[in-house]
Amino acid sequence: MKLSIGAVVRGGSSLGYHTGTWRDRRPFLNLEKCKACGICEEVCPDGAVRKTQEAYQVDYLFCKGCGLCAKECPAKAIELVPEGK
Amino acid sequence: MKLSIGAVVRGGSSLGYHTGTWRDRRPFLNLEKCKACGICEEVCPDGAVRKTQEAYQVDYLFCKGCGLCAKECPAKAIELVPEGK
Amino acid sequence: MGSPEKGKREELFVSGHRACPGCGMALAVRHILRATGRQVIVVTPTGCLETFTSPYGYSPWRVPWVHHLFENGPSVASGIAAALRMQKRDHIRVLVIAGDGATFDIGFGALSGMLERGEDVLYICVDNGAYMNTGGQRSAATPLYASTTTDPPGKLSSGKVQEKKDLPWIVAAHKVDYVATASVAFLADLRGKLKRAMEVRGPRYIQVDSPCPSGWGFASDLTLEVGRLGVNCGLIPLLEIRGGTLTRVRKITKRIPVEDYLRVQARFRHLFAPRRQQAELSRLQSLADEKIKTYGLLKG
Amino acid sequence: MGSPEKGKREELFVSGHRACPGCGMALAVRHILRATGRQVIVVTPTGCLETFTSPYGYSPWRVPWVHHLFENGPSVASGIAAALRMQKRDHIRVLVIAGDGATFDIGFGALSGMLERGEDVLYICVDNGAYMNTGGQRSAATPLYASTTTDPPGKLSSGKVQEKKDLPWIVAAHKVDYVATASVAFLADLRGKLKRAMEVRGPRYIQVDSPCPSGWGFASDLTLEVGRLGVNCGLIPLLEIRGGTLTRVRKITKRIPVEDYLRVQARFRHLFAPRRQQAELSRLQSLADEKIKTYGLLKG
Amino acid sequence: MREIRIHGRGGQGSLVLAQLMAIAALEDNKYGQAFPFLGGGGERRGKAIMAFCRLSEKPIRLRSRVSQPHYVIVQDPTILNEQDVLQGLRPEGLLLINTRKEPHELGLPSWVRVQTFSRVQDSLFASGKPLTNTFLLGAFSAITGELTLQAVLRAVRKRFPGRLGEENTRMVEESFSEFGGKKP
Amino acid sequence: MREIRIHGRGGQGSLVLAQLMAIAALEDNKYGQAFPFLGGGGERRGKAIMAFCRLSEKPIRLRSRVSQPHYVIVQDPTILNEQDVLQGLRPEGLLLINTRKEPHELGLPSWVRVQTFSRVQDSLFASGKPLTNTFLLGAFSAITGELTLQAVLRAVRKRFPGRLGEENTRMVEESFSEFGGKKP
Amino acid sequence: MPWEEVLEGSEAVALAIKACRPQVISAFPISPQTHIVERLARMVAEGELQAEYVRVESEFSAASVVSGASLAGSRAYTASSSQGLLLMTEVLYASAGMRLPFVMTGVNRTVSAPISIQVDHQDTISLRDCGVIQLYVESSQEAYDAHLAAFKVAEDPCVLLPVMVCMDGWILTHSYERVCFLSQEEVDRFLPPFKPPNYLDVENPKSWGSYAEEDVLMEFRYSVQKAMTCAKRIIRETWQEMAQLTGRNYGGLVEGYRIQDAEIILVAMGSVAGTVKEAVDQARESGQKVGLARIRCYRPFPHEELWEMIKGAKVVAVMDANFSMGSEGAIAMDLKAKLYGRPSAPLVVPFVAGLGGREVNTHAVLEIVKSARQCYESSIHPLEAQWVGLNAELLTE
Amino acid sequence: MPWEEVLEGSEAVALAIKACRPQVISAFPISPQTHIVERLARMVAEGELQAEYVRVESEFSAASVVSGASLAGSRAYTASSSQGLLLMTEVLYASAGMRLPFVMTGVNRTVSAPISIQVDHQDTISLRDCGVIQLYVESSQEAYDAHLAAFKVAEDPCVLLPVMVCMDGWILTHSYERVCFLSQEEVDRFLPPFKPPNYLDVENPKSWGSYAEEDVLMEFRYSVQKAMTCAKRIIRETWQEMAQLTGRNYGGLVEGYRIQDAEIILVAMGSVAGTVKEAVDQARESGQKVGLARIRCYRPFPHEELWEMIKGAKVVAVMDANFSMGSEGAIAMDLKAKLYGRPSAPLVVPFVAGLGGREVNTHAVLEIVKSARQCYESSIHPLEAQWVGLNAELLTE
Ligand SMILES: Cc1ncc(C[n+]2csc(CCOP(=O)(O)OP(=O)(O)O)c2C)c(N)n1
Ligand SMILES: Cc1ncc(C[n+]2csc(CCOP(=O)(O)OP(=O)(O)O)c2C)c(N)n1
Ligand code: SF4
Ligand code: SF4
Ligand code: SF4
Ligand code: SF4
Ligand code: SF4
Ligand code: SF4
Ligand SMILES: [Mg+2]
Ligand SMILES: [Mg+2]
Repeated sequence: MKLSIGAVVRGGSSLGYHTGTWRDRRPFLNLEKCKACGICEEVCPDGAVRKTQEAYQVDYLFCKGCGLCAKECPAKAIELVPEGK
Repeated sequence: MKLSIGAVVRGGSSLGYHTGTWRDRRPFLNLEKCKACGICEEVCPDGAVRKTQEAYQVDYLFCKGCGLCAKECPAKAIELVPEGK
Repeated sequence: MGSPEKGKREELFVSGHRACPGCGMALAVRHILRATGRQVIVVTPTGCLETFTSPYGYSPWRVPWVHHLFENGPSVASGIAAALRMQKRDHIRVLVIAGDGATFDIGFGALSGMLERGEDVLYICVDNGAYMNTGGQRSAATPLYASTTTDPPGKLSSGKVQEKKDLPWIVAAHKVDYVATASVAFLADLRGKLKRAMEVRGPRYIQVDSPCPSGWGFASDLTLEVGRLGVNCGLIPLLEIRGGTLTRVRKITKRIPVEDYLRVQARFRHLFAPRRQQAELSRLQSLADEKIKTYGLLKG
Repeated sequence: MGSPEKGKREELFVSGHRACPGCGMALAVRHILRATGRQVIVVTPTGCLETFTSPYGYSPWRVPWVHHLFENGPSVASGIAAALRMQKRDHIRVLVIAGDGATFDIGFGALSGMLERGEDVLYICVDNGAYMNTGGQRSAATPLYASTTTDPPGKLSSGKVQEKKDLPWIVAAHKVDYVATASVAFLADLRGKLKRAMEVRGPRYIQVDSPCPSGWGFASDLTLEVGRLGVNCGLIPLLEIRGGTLTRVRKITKRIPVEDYLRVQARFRHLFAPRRQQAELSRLQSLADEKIKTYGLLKG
Repeated sequence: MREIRIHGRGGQGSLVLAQLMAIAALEDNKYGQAFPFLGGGGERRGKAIMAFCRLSEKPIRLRSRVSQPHYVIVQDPTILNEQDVLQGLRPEGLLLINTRKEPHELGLPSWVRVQTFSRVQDSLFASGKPLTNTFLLGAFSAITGELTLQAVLRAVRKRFPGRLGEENTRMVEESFSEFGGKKP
Repeated sequence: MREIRIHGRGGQGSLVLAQLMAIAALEDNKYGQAFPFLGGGGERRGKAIMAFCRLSEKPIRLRSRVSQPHYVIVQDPTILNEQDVLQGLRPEGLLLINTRKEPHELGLPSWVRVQTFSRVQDSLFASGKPLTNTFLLGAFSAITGELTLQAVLRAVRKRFPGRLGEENTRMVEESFSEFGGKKP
Repeated sequence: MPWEEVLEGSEAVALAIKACRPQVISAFPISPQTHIVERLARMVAEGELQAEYVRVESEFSAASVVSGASLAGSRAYTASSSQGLLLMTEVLYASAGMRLPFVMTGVNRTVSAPISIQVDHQDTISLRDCGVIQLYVESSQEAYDAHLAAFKVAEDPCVLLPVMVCMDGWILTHSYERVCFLSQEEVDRFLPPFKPPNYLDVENPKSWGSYAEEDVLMEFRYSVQKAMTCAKRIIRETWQEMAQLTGRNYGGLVEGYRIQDAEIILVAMGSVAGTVKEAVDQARESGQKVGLARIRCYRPFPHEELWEMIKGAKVVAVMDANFSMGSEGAIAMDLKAKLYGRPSAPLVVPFVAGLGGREVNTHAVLEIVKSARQCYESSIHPLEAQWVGLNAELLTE
Repeated sequence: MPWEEVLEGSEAVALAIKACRPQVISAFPISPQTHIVERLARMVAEGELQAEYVRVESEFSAASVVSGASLAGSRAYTASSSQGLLLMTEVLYASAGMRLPFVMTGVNRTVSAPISIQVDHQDTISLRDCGVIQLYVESSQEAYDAHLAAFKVAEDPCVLLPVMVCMDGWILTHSYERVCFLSQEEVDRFLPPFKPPNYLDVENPKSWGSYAEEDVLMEFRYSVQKAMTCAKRIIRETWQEMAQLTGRNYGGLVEGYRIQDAEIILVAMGSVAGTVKEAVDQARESGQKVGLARIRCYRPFPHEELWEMIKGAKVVAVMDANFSMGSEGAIAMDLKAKLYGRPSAPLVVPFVAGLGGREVNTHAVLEIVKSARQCYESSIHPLEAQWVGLNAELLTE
């Protein structure tokens, strides 16, 4: 691919870089417990919790497994499990 | 004369540079009127008023003729006269 | 463009950036752009934020974004603001989002110039209290006694010697209309301050406490908790200063001793081990007490 | 070395320098060194003072003196102070004597760093309100509406747009122990402040209003008179600020309207001719009124 | 000269492992060189990275990256999906992977000599303690014979003085004997 | 090409005088060049300084200082004690000195052609008004014929628009006729 | 309507800038750049020039402001000199790498220490690596013309680099001389509004200032060098267009003066070239075959044109108003490096002339010619540069 | 007692500095310099090193602090890299002119834009004019030795200039390898306390930082060049003394490796030389007469020693890890300029190698050798440098 002039880059192109591989713990969002308060979406530094039509979901393409969503979830609906090695 | 290393200069050497030539007015200190208050010495930016044993004196080697001494003298003892051209 | 709070919220700072897991700064930026909306141009000096968002080919910024150098964010922003005025595009607003090193230290000359000229720029410092991008060296924003790699504790040292440079008040002394401090741990408060700042023209300054798991030494899920402890112990007061006077403070909900805040962070470990450094701990506590008193941070 | 005020007074800043006739700054420096005595090292950034005292081969400084660059006076001074400590020579004190451009603008980043680090340096700004060395361009210290060569009056301009940067208070906000303003027109007051400053260790700041016949446009014998008018109209308050609080003011002996001060200076001529600019004059008067009120400059 | 490439993730101490090997080399009276691969900007925790090590009887002058390693060590098996860990591996070389899986479960080409470990650390990010790395180091010493146990133990003690060193030397010894190393 | 050197003091407008000559040259359809001598650092009021001017029928390319002037103009007689104003003055050249003294009173070598002025401004530092210089300019025009009166008047008006220009053009005319210049 | 006037070189530059309609100007004062930026400030104050004038607190910020303005898609201008240019160093490297086509005046002045406001080329020469195009001018007229050309070159899609017009402080900035001006309409036709390929646009958000890894970084550097190479053509074309417009033809990247049959060729740049031309004429009158190759564009370095001019000469005397401590003058270095290995390349004799304002008059130039001739005639190949006019009495052992 | 250890290059430097007993250290962090200054900070915090450590707000101030400290008569040290070195530019010019003998480490890293922390020599090369002596090292061992030597050279009465030890970022600063250390006593004997000819002394007040006019300025510049010339001798002697002390002999200003009968000589500096030596050995094994001339001191430029080494070669291949935009690499320029006109000087083929961290391995070096040989054999004299490893696919038209 040709380089751009002056290394200018299209905004939002980081969606092509998947940080999910960095993760060593995987947050599981238990929809049964979830109260849809949206806090997990708020507090994720990576914007890896998305609100879909149905529910809040973790986007594992990007989630780095920091655990903030789990820690801050008032319903304790998110559980972190080690990534299988 | 050889240059110094790094252009270092002896402190106080400006006494070799006589700014009196810049003057176009010459302050005359009238000792009869002078009350020896020392203000002229205080206010001279060029340190060109000196207190000698006897009295205050203008050092014409350096005096630039600014007129501050005359202006500030409470006894109006200093008069400025144009330098003869 | 409606209020970004309502309706479909469009993310202006997207996934795929390379911040450490649990980075407070990354979270702050997401919310900053939520509050400002898309009619902004962002300048970011060199630092963590720049590094984790600038790898060639991969930008998470969905607003125009510029990184130029470490020390010139305010000046680049001034140039952009000047151009926008001449182009009659000054409904578009200019933000600087910068680290504390860029803000308190190397870029402070430029920032002071920008403030003095009265540029229409909102300057936001995402403050993690050290040069984290280069491995956690001391900045003028490093808190008293914190350990950094250039001011480490040792036989002759208990960490940083100086108190944190009081930048909000220094900025306020520049007669800046809007100055505020905020914390990533209080996101609604942060967004509110941004909104109010956006209503003002001229230079404005917001300093956002941004806990950094990697640099401060705490687990990556504790970012908000550490932020809250900082605020609740009084060391991180959340203020609004308008026209040089304190106009609003966020009251402490549940006061805690500073030790509760310090103990969870590796950068203060030397105050507790190998032996407890009581003098230092007391001084930090009185610093907090003083802030609580001066700013009236307690309820009632 | 006894008090330099008593006994044979030795001149530490001698004749033969090349200041313009009637230069307020040159006079200030004579008295600064009288007050400090000879156990000092002076750093001067580029500017009038440097230019008129540095021609190769001719130095009026009878204390060790260094000029390095325009923007790094505080840092060079910090290096000297550090060396003196290591050499156990720190009974010798370090001064910076710098112009307002070096202080308010290009060197302010370095100054702020020096203050923040708490260096044992007395920083003295000899303030003539513009870059006089290069022909009188605007500085952040230029007063509101003054004419400078880079901010000249014209169809769209009444001179400088911004108020003078309030540096004493900005410095004070750095938690500096001793901050003062002084004027060449009040030499005893100036020397007194220097003496008190020398009694303190750590960073200190004194800003000396230094009327400049060439740059402000008045006759060379009016330097002190113009200085007095500035103080007496309220625009140049003489303050002492310790630990961030105002501790002392020099009361105005005979209050005058600002116009009396402005009218004698060419840099304000455009406020009177070709037509009187009433709005600008009123704003300047209220600026003075405000200062008089805030600082309690009037007697009784 | 022996060349080693280590694959790991930011925070897993790949470089520390390489450094320990280089230090141990001196103890064996050899020359060692250890250096990072600059994946630059954003070596954040979790990002896949590399480190290199050279061991030699003679002073080491080469400064280029290790491109034809005799040994490849993979600290984190998830990296197999991200990086081509086999790149340049010599035919006679050895791949050491920190995984509980059996070599044949890894879907590697048949020419590759692989060693996996029956015992793996749970989280590689465990609180700054390099235990996993010292585990690997002991195993490396035992399996390859490139470094003596004694040298490795000394290196660990030098790099980690105090209690941390003790824990780690114990770990080295354990893994060394687990992988059939014989004490001299 | 004619070369002129002007000696004066900081604040006396030596450069302005040179500039006026260069501007006038264009009005005479010639080429003019005026530039300061850099005595640098500390061109304070009162310090002795120099300015240069060249007048030519052809474009002027030379950029060096005037070292062999056809004319030397001394704005301030006290400078005679400080600078060698005769340096390089051509034998056929002319020295114009702003002094009330007679040429023979100045103690100059006999080969020098000197012109002094019976009427001299009292203070050369008089409030930024270039009257002394325009006086000298008129005299120069009249005495040397290098620049026409018309050109000089136009130059003065260009450089000083408004009332200042009027005063100065009057001064030029006065001195021009005083020194025998004939209006064309 | 074109017009002619005698005025200060600085004013000529200010009028050129005004005619180019920059939207943003930012500068920090330093002698001898001040008259340019003061004149521009007056134009803005009087409403004669519609531009934002940002009065920054340092040169670092001045260069940064114009970078920001350029990023936002506006035409931008700054000027500096000496210490100010050194202080801009980091910004200029970055701006060139970001391909920001602003224009600046580099008013030549020596650099500290010792401090001095005297003219030489040390300041701009110190920036010769950074990717900023450098044009050097001989007269106020050429300074005027070069600033118009500079924007056109900078903004060319194949260039997109900052351009610095280097002009000698005092000698040009503070001289009054005749200058012909173009009408605004002519300038507008010559220089249409700036159309940046990318700019800070909220509708099409992009990111600037990327971090680059070793997999692409060298190629980014190479692309700057490619732009430099392309700039040679663009600069040549621009001056041709200018010549058609004005009737003033200075030549291309290098001006040859009495070069055709010259045996001794002087190489110089900046205002000293005028004096050199006078000296060349004098030498010619005395029967010596002397010529001048005046470098008008130093970066990119026009070695092809220089070679064409000097290949027939017997000896080339290079006059450097700069010096790389521990090595030699920059022009001599560039020139010899580029001639190296050319078959039958002439002898090159390096001189340091005009350093720190040391006067260079026709006499000095003729001495240089003489010394160069002697080298040639006695087959001496001096390894060290000769410092012209050095006062040995001042030197310590 | 001398001892040996495997440790990071940065730590070796920190230990060298400690052994030199600087009184003032000031630095601003930047990758990859950080480990050096962090290690020093730790030594100070632990009381192992008695020095003032001034934690400044910028590199401009770091260089200024050490200037001030040096003026006050103390031994002073700073370190920086890349952007930080660019930001120091103005201070370094002034400090050299003021003849302040502090020592600094220039940790080599490329410069923005694009920003990158990758290694190349652009940063220190950009400072090649300013009067700071530049030493380049190949290994951590040499880095250790060079810092000891640096103070000795800087403080020599005939030199009195800042000295910068340039070492490749990451490749040296972050490599662990074997380093031999001298005992403190040995170092103290080698490097006695600093005795400045002048310092800020209230009993004998002097003034520094004069303003110089055109009547003396050129002579002040010349005296810096004279100090540079003298430094060549001092540097040679210092390394000889060091060799006697340590048994490690790297040669003088240039190290020759298998140079005697070499037909193809590579010229390089910095850590890449190690790789080049390996490649030279490989080439020799295959019967090619290849050698390396490694520049250890780039300013002053050791053209005499280089000439002695390469004069017998058929072709010289210069490897520049830097590029002067619009011209070529700095080493090639210096070298060709200084060889220019020497009778029967060898063909010089310029290469750009290792820019922006682009890998240079033995394979790449052998390609350079091959290409240089081809140039020689086909009598091709390339005017433009070849960029080694350039990825053409990334380039735009
Ligand atoms: C002139 C210059 N000096 C030093 C650096 C190296 N550097 C890059 S980012 C950084 C620290 C950034 O600290 P801060 O602004 O607090 O941002 P953070 O990384 O902590 O978010 C440093 C020292 C640089 N890029 N440029
Ligand atoms: C980096 C740099 N920029 C600009 C200058 C030019 N310069 C020298 S002194 C000066 C102004 C000084 O102003 P101030 O500090 O107020 O001192 P003053 O001359 O008014 O006393 C300027 C702009 C310089 N020397 N260095
Ligand atoms: S924070 Fe917990 S309860 Fe709230 S939306 Fe997320 S998972 Fe559901
Ligand atoms: S674990 Fe962290 S990165 Fe993953 S979704 Fe939760 S908050 Fe986001
Ligand atoms: S000021 Fe007047 S009265 Fe006082 S000493 Fe001077 S001359 Fe005498
Ligand atoms: S006239 Fe001015 S310079 Fe002369 S003595 Fe009086 S005050 Fe001093
Ligand atoms: S170091 Fe801290 S601030 Fe920087 S990316 Fe990591 S967590 Fe965020
Ligand atoms: S310009 Fe003003 S401050 Fe400068 S020397 Fe002259 S009078 Fe003094
Ligand atoms: Mg930070
Ligand atoms: Mg000033």
